[in-house]
Amino acid sequence: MNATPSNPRLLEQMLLVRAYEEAIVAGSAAGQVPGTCTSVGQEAAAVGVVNALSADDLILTNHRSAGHLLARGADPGRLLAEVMGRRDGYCGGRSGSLHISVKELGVVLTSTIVGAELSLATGVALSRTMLGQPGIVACFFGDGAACEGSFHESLNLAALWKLPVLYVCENNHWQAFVHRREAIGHEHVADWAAGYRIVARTVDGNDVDAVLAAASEAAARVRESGQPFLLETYTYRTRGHFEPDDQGYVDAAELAAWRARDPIARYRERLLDAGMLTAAEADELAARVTSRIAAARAFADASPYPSAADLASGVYA
Amino acid sequence: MNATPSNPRLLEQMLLVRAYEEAIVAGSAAGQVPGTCTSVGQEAAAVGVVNALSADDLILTNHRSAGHLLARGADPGRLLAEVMGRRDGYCGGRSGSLHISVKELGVVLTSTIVGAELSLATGVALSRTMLGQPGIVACFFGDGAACEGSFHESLNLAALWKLPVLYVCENNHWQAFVHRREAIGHEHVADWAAGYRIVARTVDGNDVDAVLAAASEAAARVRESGQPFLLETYTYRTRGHFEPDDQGYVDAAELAAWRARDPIARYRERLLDAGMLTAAEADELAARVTSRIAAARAFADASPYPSAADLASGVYA
Amino acid sequence: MPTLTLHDAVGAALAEEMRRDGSVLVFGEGVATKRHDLLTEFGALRVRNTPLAEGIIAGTAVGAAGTGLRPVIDLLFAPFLCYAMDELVNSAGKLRYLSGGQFSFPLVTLAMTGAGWGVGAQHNHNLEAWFVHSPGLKVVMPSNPADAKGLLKAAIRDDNPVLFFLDIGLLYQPGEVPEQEAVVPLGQAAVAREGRDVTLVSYGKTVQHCLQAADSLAAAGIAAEVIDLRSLKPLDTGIVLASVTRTGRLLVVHEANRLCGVGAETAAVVAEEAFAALKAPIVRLGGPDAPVAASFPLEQAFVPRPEAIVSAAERLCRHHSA
Amino acid sequence: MPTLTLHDAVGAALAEEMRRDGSVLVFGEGVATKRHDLLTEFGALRVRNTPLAEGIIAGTAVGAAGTGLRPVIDLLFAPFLCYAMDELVNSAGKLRYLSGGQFSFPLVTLAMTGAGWGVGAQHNHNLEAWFVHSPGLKVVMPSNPADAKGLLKAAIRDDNPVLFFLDIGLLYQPGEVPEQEAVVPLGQAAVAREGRDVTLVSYGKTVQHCLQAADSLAAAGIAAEVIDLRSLKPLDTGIVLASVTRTGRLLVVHEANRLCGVGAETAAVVAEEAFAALKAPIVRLGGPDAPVAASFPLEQAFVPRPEAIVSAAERLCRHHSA
Ligand SMILES: Cc1ncc(C[n+]2csc(CCOP(=O)(O)OP(=O)(O)O)c2C)c(N)n1
Ligand SMILES: Cc1ncc(C[n+]2csc(CCOP(=O)(O)OP(=O)(O)O)c2C)c(N)n1
Ligand SMILES: [Mg+2]
Ligand SMILES: [Mg+2]
Repeated sequence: MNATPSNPRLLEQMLLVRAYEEAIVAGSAAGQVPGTCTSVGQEAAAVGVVNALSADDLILTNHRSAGHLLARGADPGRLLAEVMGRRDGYCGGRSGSLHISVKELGVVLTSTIVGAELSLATGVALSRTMLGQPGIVACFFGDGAACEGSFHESLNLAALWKLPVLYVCENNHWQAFVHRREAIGHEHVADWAAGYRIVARTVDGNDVDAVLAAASEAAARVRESGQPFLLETYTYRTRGHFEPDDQGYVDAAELAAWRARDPIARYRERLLDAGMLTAAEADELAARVTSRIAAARAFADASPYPSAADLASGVYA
Repeated sequence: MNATPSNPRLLEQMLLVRAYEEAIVAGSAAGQVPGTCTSVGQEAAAVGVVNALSADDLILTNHRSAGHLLARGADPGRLLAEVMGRRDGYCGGRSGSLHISVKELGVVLTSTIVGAELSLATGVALSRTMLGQPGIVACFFGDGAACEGSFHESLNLAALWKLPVLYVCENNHWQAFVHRREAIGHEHVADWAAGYRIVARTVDGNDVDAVLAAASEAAARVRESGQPFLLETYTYRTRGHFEPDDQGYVDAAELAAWRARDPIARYRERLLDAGMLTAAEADELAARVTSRIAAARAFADASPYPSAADLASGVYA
Repeated sequence: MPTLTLHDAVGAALAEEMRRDGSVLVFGEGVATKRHDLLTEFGALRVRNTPLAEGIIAGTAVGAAGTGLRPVIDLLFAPFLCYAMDELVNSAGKLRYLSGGQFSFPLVTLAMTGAGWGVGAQHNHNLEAWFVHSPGLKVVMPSNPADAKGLLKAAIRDDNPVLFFLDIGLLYQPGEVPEQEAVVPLGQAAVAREGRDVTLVSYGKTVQHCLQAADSLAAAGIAAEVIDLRSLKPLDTGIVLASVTRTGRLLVVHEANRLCGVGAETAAVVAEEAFAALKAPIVRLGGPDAPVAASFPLEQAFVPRPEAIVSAAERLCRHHSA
Repeated sequence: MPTLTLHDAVGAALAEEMRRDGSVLVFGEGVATKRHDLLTEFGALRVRNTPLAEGIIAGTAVGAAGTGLRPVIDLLFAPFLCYAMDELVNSAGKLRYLSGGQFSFPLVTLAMTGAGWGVGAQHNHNLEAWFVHSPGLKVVMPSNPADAKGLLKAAIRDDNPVLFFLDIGLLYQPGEVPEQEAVVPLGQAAVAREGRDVTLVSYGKTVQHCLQAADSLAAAGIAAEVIDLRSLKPLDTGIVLASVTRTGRLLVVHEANRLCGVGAETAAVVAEEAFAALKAPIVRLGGPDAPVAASFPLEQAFVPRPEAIVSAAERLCRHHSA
């Protein structure tokens, strides 16, 4: 597949993710919203991949899921309500930020046990193939998750059983408070795919066009071959692991270098340069996003907490 | 290192392993000895590697350990007593056949949880390096164990922390009742090492000279570099998984082909052909082994069972 | 009624349920090899061998259960469950609740447990209580082939994850098994023998030990009621409380470690809810706080024997007369 | 006495023990980042960050402990222990015994547990009872910074594998901590408050809830004795039995699921060994059989509150007068 043309919609989605997470950060600093794992700096990686998927495809994600969810079309109000533990959240406030799944959007079985999404993805793909359902399975995980044994077990089984899983490794250089360098002896998680005879590719995760193009091609391969593929989006977590986090442990030069490659600023430039967007239109996008997020926050604030009487209901089917 | 010259001692050790296991099979058929996982057909792989180790080196092994233990110099009487759950076994009868360790021989922390030896080996190697003790760590595991997540986690950590582990994968084509082909999409476990930047090599596991030479070279590399190495001994389990086992599920032609490559018959031939052993000497070796095993069995038979009163002692230090 | 071993009763339940429902499939290390008749009948897509990796077997089952299949997985020996705890406990047990009910996980995990093969503590460890302690899971452990078949059918039809423990010591004992449906509902204990003097509560192989003990006790004039829990979660406390309310005496017997075991739970429920009826202390007989040795006599001694049950029950009954 | 949080008390114990014994080392996901002072003092060989892989962290610790080191590992949140169950239970807990005593495993595993951060059931699951149920392990859960320091020092010196649970809700509460040695032996509970009418047994954050309840009860004329178990294994049954023998009433309180929990064990021991002294049913207050929701009010409601303790204790005391 050829490079996808630049697209203001992608910019808007990235802005939405950024604004949503900044609202959480602000709310959290004010003591009104629980802290979360933000994906600031990684918006292109999430938005690019999700836009390459079709409606039939299923998504498994993890603790750093805002980009995947919003790009898939989740309502920021219901997301924020979930983060705030309110009744109108997608999971009735039970998940909080860490295990949000949205069945109606095909976002299934989100796990915040790092590595568990890799264990579950094979099963989701198995039911696709056995039930003759269309669609592939996109499994988002980090460079940290790739260190868990489940990575090995999952890739081996997916290759062996020919399961249609698009493994998407967001290599953001951090595993909470541990730099990737302290956890893996080489730079790219994609290097591990060859052992399983799984085709892999690394793409600049801070370039949304490149991510969309690579993910489209990868998803098409999975769809056609029915076999797994590993796409590594090479990017950087420019905020802390979990709010609040002073990032005192982060190398300042490395951080600055990656901040200079901010995917949103970069893409805005590109669209402006290419004449696909005027400055006025860009401002308008930003304003629209800001007001959506303000409305989302108002919605979440208005949503009641679930009743403590329901504490133990819905455990069993 | 150059090829090690052929050596009647290796033949004797292999004969000892074979005779020991045949004695267990016979005793088991007679209802006098518990069933075990034999290593019939794999004697060269075990004997070749263990003879490449030095006295300072430590060994971790698994459920199919007779070859490793006997080649390391374990007393067949105490081994058999252990298998039979008797007081004079190396572990006082508590281990049975599955978890035998012999501290005085450097055979540490044997696990019959397939894959656990891989998890423990890094720690054993860590204590070597941190306590400044000599010796490397040889970790024996099967192609089945290589499918566990612990394989990935262990190799990643050993490479990262530069731990002196000689990983020895005995690829015997079977994982209990599952053929390797049904579990791994390719033939050689060694192929997985490259992802970790670990040097690996596959050797004919039914040729004891070849194994000894490859293992000596591998051990020397680990010793010099302080870094891990993966040696795959490519062999075949020619008896069942656990006695008794009718092997009804085994492809007859495959089994026959590998039986024709029996490591002991082959080595006996080679020594005879090379004039390093006469037929009479070979018979004498066999006779010596037979009488050692008979004595071992008598020793084990004479050893009492541990007292049930001690059932719960020695759990805590 | 035909006579089957517990192992074959499990096979029969699997075959019947797979025939009834095309979404049931079974996989595990060697399942397709060892249950060759299932492979022949249902084919290689629904009966699968797997790589040696319990985590991904369980994880795949959870993922599949959450999206339309009804997997049964065989994890062999209970201690190997240690490699699948995350998938079973953190995912299967919790994700229904955490998703606000969007997903459910109809999934059965088989595992053998207990003494019988002399293979030591890494193959023999009764850890069913772990799963009772964990939310969102059901736990079953039959004491005979008929229950094994009927409970497994119920487990496969249940929309929750079920841990299904097979007592190794019972696996090849024959027993009568009804040919028809005969689903045994989860969560219902059975009165294996009626009696008015003391209640013996048990599950798995020690039910037989309790029944043997009850025979001896009867000879001594003590009428012991024997309750087979069958399901450990949900635990049928109703039947236990009703019995203890009549007998006033409770002896709980199982092979697992006493500490925080199912016996502790049963004792605690009774000490809370049937306190007024109690005429004597509640006694638990269970495995010691030790790994199981491979050595035959040590392995056997681990399990509460009928003689120990008899003497504990006699002690309890004497307590009353004191 | 200086005032430290529980988190800092743990840091102090680690530093003192690492100073005392060169074979002590600490590793885990982010340990070297978060305990930077330890890294500075003891260097990168003894204070290590690891890859994100609990199994190999625990396995490495077990292997190292068996061959001369005394590792302390930080596995972060208790549910992540699910990825290390094999290494902790099947290896650390069993290999000493199975080897006939050839090896021992002086190893401490730290894990945070319980409500406090609103992060939901995959980060908050009190599973200490699993390890009490498993042979060969010791289990500790302090309720205050001084005990945390003293117990951790004892745990590091112990030759057995110890699971050391840190209650998240207490982690940043300050408390007085002795500067000197002050090792707190494993296996000894503490009487946190004396009383003659009812015994409240607890551990972790609910000890404070019991103490608050005892205040209210005192106002109502009920003298509650509060026992802080501190070690869950070995469990100090002696102190519990002695107390119940005096008070005749037992209320066990913890945050973990009641089913097969430490409360069940405590109740069962008392129902067996102090039956004659009991004047009322034994009551357990514990978390429900449910995963913990992230939503703040649900997370808070999960934990037994002082009011619930008060009313249960009052009920028990009324029972006597009835
Ligand atoms: C099994 C497990 N171990 C540890 C954690 C704590 N934790 C949460 S996120 C995280 C880092 C994950 O790193 P990575 O997979 O690279 O994802 P990223 O956060 O960088 O997106 C850690 C250690 C966890 N949630 N689950
Ligand atoms: C964790 C675990 N899963 C399953 C088993 C049961 N089991 C024992 S040996 C074995 C096969 C092991 O295969 P491999 O590692 O190739 O070693 P081999 O037996 O071929 O020497 C299996 C499945 C086990 N002991 N531990
Ligand atoms: Mg990362
Ligand atoms: Mg093998």
